[in-house]
This record gives sequence, C-alpha cells and structure tokens, in this order.
Amino acid sequence: MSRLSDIPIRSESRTRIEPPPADGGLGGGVVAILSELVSLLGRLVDTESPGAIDLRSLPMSAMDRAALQKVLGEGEVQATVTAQGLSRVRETGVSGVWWVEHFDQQGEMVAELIDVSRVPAILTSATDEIAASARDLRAQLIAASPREEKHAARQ
Amino acid sequence: MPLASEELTVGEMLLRHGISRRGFIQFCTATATAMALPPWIGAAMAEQLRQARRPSLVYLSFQECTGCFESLTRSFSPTIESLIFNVISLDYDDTLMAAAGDNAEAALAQAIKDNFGKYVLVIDGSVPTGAGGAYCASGGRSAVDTLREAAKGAAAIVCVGTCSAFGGIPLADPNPTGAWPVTAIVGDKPIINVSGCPPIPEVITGTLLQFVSTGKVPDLDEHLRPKAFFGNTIHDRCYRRPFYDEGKFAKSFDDEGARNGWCLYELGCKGPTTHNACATIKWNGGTSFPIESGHGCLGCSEPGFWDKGSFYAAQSSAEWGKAGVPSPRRTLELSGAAVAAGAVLGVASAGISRLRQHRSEGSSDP
Amino acid sequence: MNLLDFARGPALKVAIAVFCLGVAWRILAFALLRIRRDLNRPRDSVFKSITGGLLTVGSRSWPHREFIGRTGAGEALGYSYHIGLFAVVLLFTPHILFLGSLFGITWAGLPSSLITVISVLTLTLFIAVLFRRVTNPVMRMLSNFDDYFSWFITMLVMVTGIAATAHLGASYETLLGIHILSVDALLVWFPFGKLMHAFYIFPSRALNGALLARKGATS
Amino acid sequence: MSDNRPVPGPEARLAGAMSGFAQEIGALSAFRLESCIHCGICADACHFYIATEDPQYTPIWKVEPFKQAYKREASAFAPLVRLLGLKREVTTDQLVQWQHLLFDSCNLCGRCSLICPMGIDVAALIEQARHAMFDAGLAPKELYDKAAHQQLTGQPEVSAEPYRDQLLAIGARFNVDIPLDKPEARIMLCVPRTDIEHYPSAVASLARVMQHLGVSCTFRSDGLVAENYGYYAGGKEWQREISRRLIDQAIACKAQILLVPECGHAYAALRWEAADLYGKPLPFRVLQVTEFLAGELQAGRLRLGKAVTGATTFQDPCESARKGGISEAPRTLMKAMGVDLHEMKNHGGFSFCCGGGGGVLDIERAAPLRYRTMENKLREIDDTGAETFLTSCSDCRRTFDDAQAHFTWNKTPQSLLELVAANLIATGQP
Repeated sequence: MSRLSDIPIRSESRTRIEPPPADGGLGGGVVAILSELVSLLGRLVDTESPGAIDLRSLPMSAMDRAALQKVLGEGEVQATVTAQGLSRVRETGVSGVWWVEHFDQQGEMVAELIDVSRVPAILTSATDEIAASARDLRAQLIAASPREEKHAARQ
Repeated sequence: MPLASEELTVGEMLLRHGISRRGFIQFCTATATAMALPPWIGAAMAEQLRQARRPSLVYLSFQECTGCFESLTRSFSPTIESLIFNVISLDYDDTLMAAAGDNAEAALAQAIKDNFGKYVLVIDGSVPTGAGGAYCASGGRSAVDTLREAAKGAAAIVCVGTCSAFGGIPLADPNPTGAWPVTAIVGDKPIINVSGCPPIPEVITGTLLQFVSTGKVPDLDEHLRPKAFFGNTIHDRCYRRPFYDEGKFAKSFDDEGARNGWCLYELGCKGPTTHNACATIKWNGGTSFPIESGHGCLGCSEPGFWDKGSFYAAQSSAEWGKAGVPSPRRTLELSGAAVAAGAVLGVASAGISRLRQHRSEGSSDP
Repeated sequence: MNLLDFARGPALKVAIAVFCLGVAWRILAFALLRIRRDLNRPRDSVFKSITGGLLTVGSRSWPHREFIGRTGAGEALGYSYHIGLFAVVLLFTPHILFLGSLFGITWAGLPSSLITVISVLTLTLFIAVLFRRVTNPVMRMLSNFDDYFSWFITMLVMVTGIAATAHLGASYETLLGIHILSVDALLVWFPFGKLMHAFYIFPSRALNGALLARKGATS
Repeated sequence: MSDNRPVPGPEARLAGAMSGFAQEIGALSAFRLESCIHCGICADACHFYIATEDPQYTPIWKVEPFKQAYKREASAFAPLVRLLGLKREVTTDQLVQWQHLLFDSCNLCGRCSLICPMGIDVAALIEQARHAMFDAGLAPKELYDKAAHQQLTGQPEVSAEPYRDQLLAIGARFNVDIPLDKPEARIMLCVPRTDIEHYPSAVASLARVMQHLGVSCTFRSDGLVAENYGYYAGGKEWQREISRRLIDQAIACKAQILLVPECGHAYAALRWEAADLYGKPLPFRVLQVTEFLAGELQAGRLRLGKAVTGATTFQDPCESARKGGISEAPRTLMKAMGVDLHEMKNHGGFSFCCGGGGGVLDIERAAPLRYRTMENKLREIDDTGAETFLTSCSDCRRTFDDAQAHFTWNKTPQSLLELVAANLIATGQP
C-alpha cells in the first residue's frame, strides 16, 4: 500500500518564469514593474493619488526580485509597525517608492507591496486618532497638575 | 458584549478591542491580496470601513447542516474571523447568541426594527415550503414566514451555501420538503449567492467585506454569484490542466496516473462546468482543494449538482441512464426499438413502391 | 434542467432514436425493392467476384493512376477533412468517454492540445471544401439543398465544439449545451440527407466492384 | 428532334419515361442513385467533359431527372416528397433536353464507373435511363429506326441484296469456304453487318481462320447480324427480340459456342445482357473472337507467324475491354505475332473511347461534338509514334475511318482478326 507521503503534492505556478538574460540586463518581469512604477509616480505627481503593486500576484523569480531591489536601491527611511502583525516599510532609492512587507502574528508573510505615495498610509496617523489622543492627553494633564495648572489648562 | 448595535463607527469599535488603525490596514491589505483584489483597495477599504457605521448583520439559518457556518467559523485564520465579527455587529445568530427562546425572538425583532432597511440578511440553508413550511419552523413560525419578514428590512441578502442559493441537497430529487432557494421566495431585494457546499471561508468573508465596505453589490454572474470568485471554472485555473492538455488521465483512483497527479477527467471530475475559486484560493488557508487531494471536483457550487448524474461518470457522458449514466444495454434497448420501428416503415415504403411498380415480372433492369 | 442537461438528456435520446429509425427506414426501403438475379454466366468463380469487390473498396479510396492528375487534389481535400473530423470525434478524450458511456468500450485518445490544432485545421479544410463546391462549375451545377445543409450541420457541430473548448462567447455550460444540441440536430438530419453515404460508401464499392469483377471488367 | 414517326403527346411521353424508369427501378439501381454525393469527380473521367469543360456533360448529371423521379416515386420518403413537393415533377422539355445528354454525348463507354469514389456504376444507370427515354419515344431517330427495322427484319437497314447472298459472294471473292446453315455445328458464327457492307475482308478473315482451325462451325442466315440496335436505342423489348434471333439459331444448330465477331456492343448485349432478357441462362457459351483465338493459341491449336507491322498501337474497344473484361486476349495474339506494340497513354481498361460507340456514330446531329471529343484520342494515337493502328471492333473502325476523312488523319484502322488471318501457320509446318 502506498503511504500518504508518497502522493506528490506539487503546486508549481503554471506560468513559466523566464530566467533573467545572461548579460545582466533586466528580466521582462522587472521591466514591466518598473514601467508601471513610472506611470504610478507620474499619476502621484499629477493627481496626488497614491498607487501600489502587489508583488505576490506577479510571477517573480528570486533573481527578478534581487534585480528589482538593486534598481530601486535603498532610501533613508526604515520603519517597522507592530500592530495586528508586523510590517516593515523601507523607502527605496526612488523617492515616492516604498517597499512594504506585512507579516501575521505567526511571522508568515501575508502581503508584499511596492507603495507609491508621499508616505505609506500605514505610517501616518489619522486625524480622528490624533483628536482622540489629544483629548486623552489633556485629561491626563488635568488629573496630574495641582489646582492652578488646572485653571491655566482650561484656557 | 451588548448585542444591540450602538452608534459606534467601526473605527471606534476596533479601538475598543485594541485594534489600531494600522492593525486594521494590515488586515485589509492581507485580505485584499488573498482575494486577488487590486492592492490599493486594502488601504482604501480600511479607511472607508473605519468611518462607516458598523453595519448590522442578521444571520438566519433554515434547513441547513451548519456546514457553511462551520466553514466560516472554522476558517483557518482566526484573526480574520474575529475581526469580521468586530467589524460587523452580528445582531442575530441563533447558533452563536447566548439568548434563547423568547429572548432570541425578541432580539431578532429588535434587531430588525433598530436597523430597518440597513442590515445585511445572511441566509444559510434552503427554505422548505412543503406542508405549509412546517418542515422548518422555530418559535412556531415557519422558515418561509421568518424569511419574508426579515427580508422586508434587509439592505441586501447574502445566501451562503448552495442550499440557500440553489436549494442544495434538500431540493435534490425527490425534494420531499418542497425546498426552495431564497431567490424563489424573495424577489425585490438584491441577492448575492455565495454557493458551494460549503463555500470557501475566504469567499464568504471576502464577499461580506466587499459588500459592507463598498455598500454596493459586486459584479454577479447569471446565477447571482460574485464574479470575483465564481468568474472562472475550476478547469481553467486547475494546476493539473497541463496534464489534461497532454492527454495524461488517471484511469482509477490508485493507478500510476493518480499517483502522478494526472488529470481526473476520466474519474468524473466536474471541473469544466463548475465555477468557483477552489483552484486559486484553495481550502484550509491555501493548503489544498479536492482535485489536489486526488478526488474529482463534484461541482458543488452549481445548481442541482446532486442530480447531474454520477460524480464518477465522465463529464461528457450522456445523461439519460439510471444514476445519470447510460450503459450499453440502455443504448441497445433504445436503438434496437428505433431500428425495429424504422424497419417497419422501411418495409412499408418498399411495399408501397413495389405496389406502384409495374407487374412486369422478369424485368431485366437491375 | 438547463440547456446542457436537456441537450445531453432527452434531446440526445430522441436524436439517437430518430437516427436509428431513419437509417433503418431508408436502407430497407430501397433494399427490399426488386432484386434481379444476373442470369449471365460469370467470367470467373464467385470467390473471384467477391475478392474483386473487396479490392475495389480499397482501390476506390484513391484515384487510379490515370485519373490522379485531374482528381487527386479534389479527393485529397475531401479525404483530409474526413480524417480530421474522425480524429477529433474518435480520439478526443471527452468524446471517447461520451461514446464509452453509450457503448461501454473506451480506447486511447490523442492529447487535447493536439486535438485543438487538428480541429482548427479541419475547420479551415471545411471552409475550403465549401469554397470548392461553390466555385467548381461541375459541383456548383450538381449541388442542391441537401449538399449545402449537410455541410452546414456538420460545420455547426465543428464550430460549436471549438467554441466550447475555447470558452468563446457564453459560459462553458451553454456552449457545451449548444454543441451537443447541434450534434442532436446532425443525428436527426442524418438519415434524410447525403450523410447517409457514410453507410453506403463501403457496401456500394463492394457491390459494384463485385458486379464488375463478375464480368472480369476493370474496376 | 424526333420527327414524323408516331410520337405520343408530351404527357404520354412523360408518363412513359417515368413509368419506364422510376417504376421499374430495382434495389441495385436505387442503391446507386442513393449513393451519389454530388462530388462531380465522374466528369473528370468523361472525354466529352474533358474536351468541352462543359459541366452539363458530367456523367451523373445525365441521370438527374431520373434521380428526381426516384425520390418522388420509389425512395423511402417518396410519399412525403410527393406530399411536400420536395422534388419537382420531371417536365417534358427537361426530358427532351436530356436526349442530347443521354444519347448524343454518351458512348456508354463506362469510364465514369471507374472513377466514382462511391463505386457507383454510372454507365449502368445511364443505360437504364436510355430504356426510359425509349419508352417515352425520345430515342434519336437514327437509332430508333435501325432498332425497329432490325427487330422486324433482322437487319438494321435495307441492304442492296440479302446479307446471306452478300456473305456467299464474299466467300467466292476471297475463295474461302463459308459454312452456311449447317444443321449442326460446335460453333455458331455471326458478323457485324458493318463488315459485310464496308469491310468484307474481315468477314473473309473470320471464315479463313475458322477454316484453318478446322473447327465445326456455321453461319445461320436467320441469325447473321451481330449488332443490336435495341441496345443502342434503349429499347429493351427490341433488344430482347434481336438477341433472341441469334439465341434461337444457336439452339437450332445445337452450338456449344456462339462466337461474337469484332464488335464491342454485340459482345456486351450477348455476353452480359442476353440471358436476363431471354429469361434463363443461355444453353451455350458466348465468346468474342479474340478471346476464342487467344484460347486456341494457348491450347496450341493455333500457330501464328511473325507479322511485319512496324510500330503498332491498339485501340481497346470499351464494351469488350473495360466493360467486358477482354484486354489480355488481343495482346496475347499480338505478342504471338511479334507485333511491336506501343501502348497509348490511356490503354486497356482505362483507354478513352473512340467516340463513336453507344450509337453516337449513327446520330447525325452529334457529329460536331464527336469530332471535337475525338481530337484527344487521335493525339494519343499519334503520340505513340505507331504507324499501324489496330482495333477489334467494327464500330471503332468505322468511327476512325470517318475521322480520317474529317481530320485528313494519316492513319487507317486495321482489324486484328485480319492480321491474324494473314499470319496463320499450319500446325504441321515449321
């Protein structure tokens, strides 16, 4: 009787991934992404509307990914966000282009994007959150200060 | 947790549960990627949802096996499921809610009154109309009446599972309970059918999330199923398709072909005529799906799939024998009778012709 | 009961019944007419006549050397689309299983991708054959409704089949339903038109060949 | 156009034709009409189409009205066809137009029957269609008159003096013994009246060969003429009467063999159709003279010397070679005589017809088309580079003689039998 482990489970991606050309030029996949980035950046400048490219939905070989990182380069900002899961945001050498990775609580990567924006939405704070935290801060001030500061704080 | 919804926005509710805006963006982006939606939708969805009033949801279970509900609550990534229920105020679900008896009925009436015209009605299970609906009743009221009542105030109805969408197994021949799909009873409300027996969890949550966040009914196919998930057939997205094209077919469930993961067309796979996302999103968090586990697709997201002949008869076999598969004997019976009838006509025609012909015997013409 | 179930179910049953009834009716109607026994002495033994007839079945499949210059192209075109048609119908796995469900026997088939290529090729040959029938003065004069309608019905089955596998137009079930309905239509039309030649071709060659061989004549 | 003879009115004519054909049709002809798939390939075998490229000369088109009649009268769905009017009634002028197709442009040569991919014997269908045309009184005048005269008097035409006397005169002129009206003989002889009138040397040659072989044989004055104009005109009853004349004579002199002379259609009518018309198998064998002589040669009873003929070619008569099965015998004889045979491009069972067969030679109005169609044949003969040109059919011979005058062609057809008669070697001599 064949054992369960004998049944091969292979789920290769159906589309064939072309290896990058030997002469160090950019693979077809990378060229496509870069040209889309150019149009997204153009749109960001013209209409202030941000965009993103979902890397996981594209067939990318490791070589393509390395080539893309080499072209985009490193920026000055690295940030990690620990909220529901962990997210790493790195600015690339191309300003306005950010490399964003999201991980769930088990450390599994759930999403990987190239974000085209002034700053990825996940980093900025929202106005309602600011208002709420401002209220909380004032409340703490009132609770912690002696009588006269309470009077000054009310102005 | 007070079940009646208050005037909290989703954002405030999330903060209550220590889920920050950034955490919610992470969840929405991950869900958007899982649903193969455009990447920027994740962030946009998060923003819209946070401002949106917490949508109310009424979950009614009728003649069902709770398989769909298990599928949803057993869904692989608890974070998604808990977030869903924090995002959406589940105002009535007789399986989950603590209340019972009159309190439960009162809670339902209350939920309908409070959010009249705004809540999402989720139906699970087919609606029996036989014997005046007595086959499925709770609190003295039949499922049909409860559905009609609840449907009045619904913003939209999401039918989860082939039973509510197409009648499912209760409707299968001989349909003793006179089961009907929801579409046969409610005509005036937008209905989204999330068929499958059961549907894929991510498809249920994805559809709910998409409706709740956009407020609009997504693109639907002719069976009112979201095209995002039911647009393609399993066959078109199946990883074994190259074997189909190369003509490599498994002939039995344990032969060399099956072990090599060849196409299961000859073993009755209904992939070619079944629209669902099993081959892309897969089950159990993307681990596998029926074909990958070595069994042909049953076509569970298609109307009347129970009555489409044997699950193990090839997709292209004729459909008029017992158990949907004709046998040589039935073909012989049919064609034999027809040939006999034809022969009678033939003899008659020849007879008529010869009668009209000359009596000139011994004619030398051939 | 959607279109596909109807086409594969009752419609197919009726089509097969009409096909069998029509074929039996038509063949018996002429086979039972007066048969004249040839009283003239055969040139050789009956065995020679029979073998002569069977040889003609083969020899008439391709033009004799003397005729090939004039009819080679025409017959090549005719036979090639028949070969393509039979390859698709008999060696495409879903077809094999369909026939298997009717007759209980199945056999090895060709890869589906190859069948797709063959079917497209056969489709172009089909169109070429119609073009020849319309432009060739002899064929144009001879042709009647039966010739064009029989061509159309067979063409319809080919086109809907290719459309179904390529998911062109509607959803797969509808296309497959239309394809099987067109097969049903072909089965119903079969006994009343020239498609009957499928039953006639070999017996006709054998019988006429035998009668010629009986005289020792060229065949 | 048929003219003064008592011709029934158009309706009667149509009724005659239809009752003649559609109602007479048997299983075999019905099967042939059923099998046609309108592929038009038979046209490529027919020298009338090849010469003119005119689609109306497609062989199967010649039986189109009768296919139409069959569908209305005797096919499986005839009642439906009549009820729904799916096939039109065959009209009278359609039949008159078909005279040109069934008689003037068809030698009944049978070449179309060799090319049909469905195996249909088109020539047999055409022969049957002629029966219907005859019943409708639409047979060409020349053929109709000769058939009527032959049926009555045994001769297609009135002759200067009775053929019996001419036969004896030939015997005297060529001083060869003419056995006539012997009460009993193993072989009964007959000759084409064409030979009596135009080629007496052929008649003498036959007598000389028989005399040389010393076989017991006789002519019968009541059964002298081998031709059968009933066969050409399509008059079945008259063909029966004309054949019966020879059959009765053969029985009268207790012949074992009825020897058919060098005449294509005579062989067809006697060897392959007489028994059916007669109603029972013939009590004797029917052999064509070349077939018989080849047998004698192979049996050693006949020895032939070397004939000096130079490059020679041979025209196979359609009715005896392609349709009758005798294409080896003449070649055996020629090889025995050391003839330097140069075969035509299309020879043996595939040879093109001389253009005069099937009664076409006798139809006046058919001449222009016939000449145009013969050009291909003459070219094929010239292409062989042969000086001598042999055949073994008097109608072919008459056709080529007629062509020689028309085209001032440099060749004259000669009879194979005459060549054999001129090269006999007594069995005893070295």
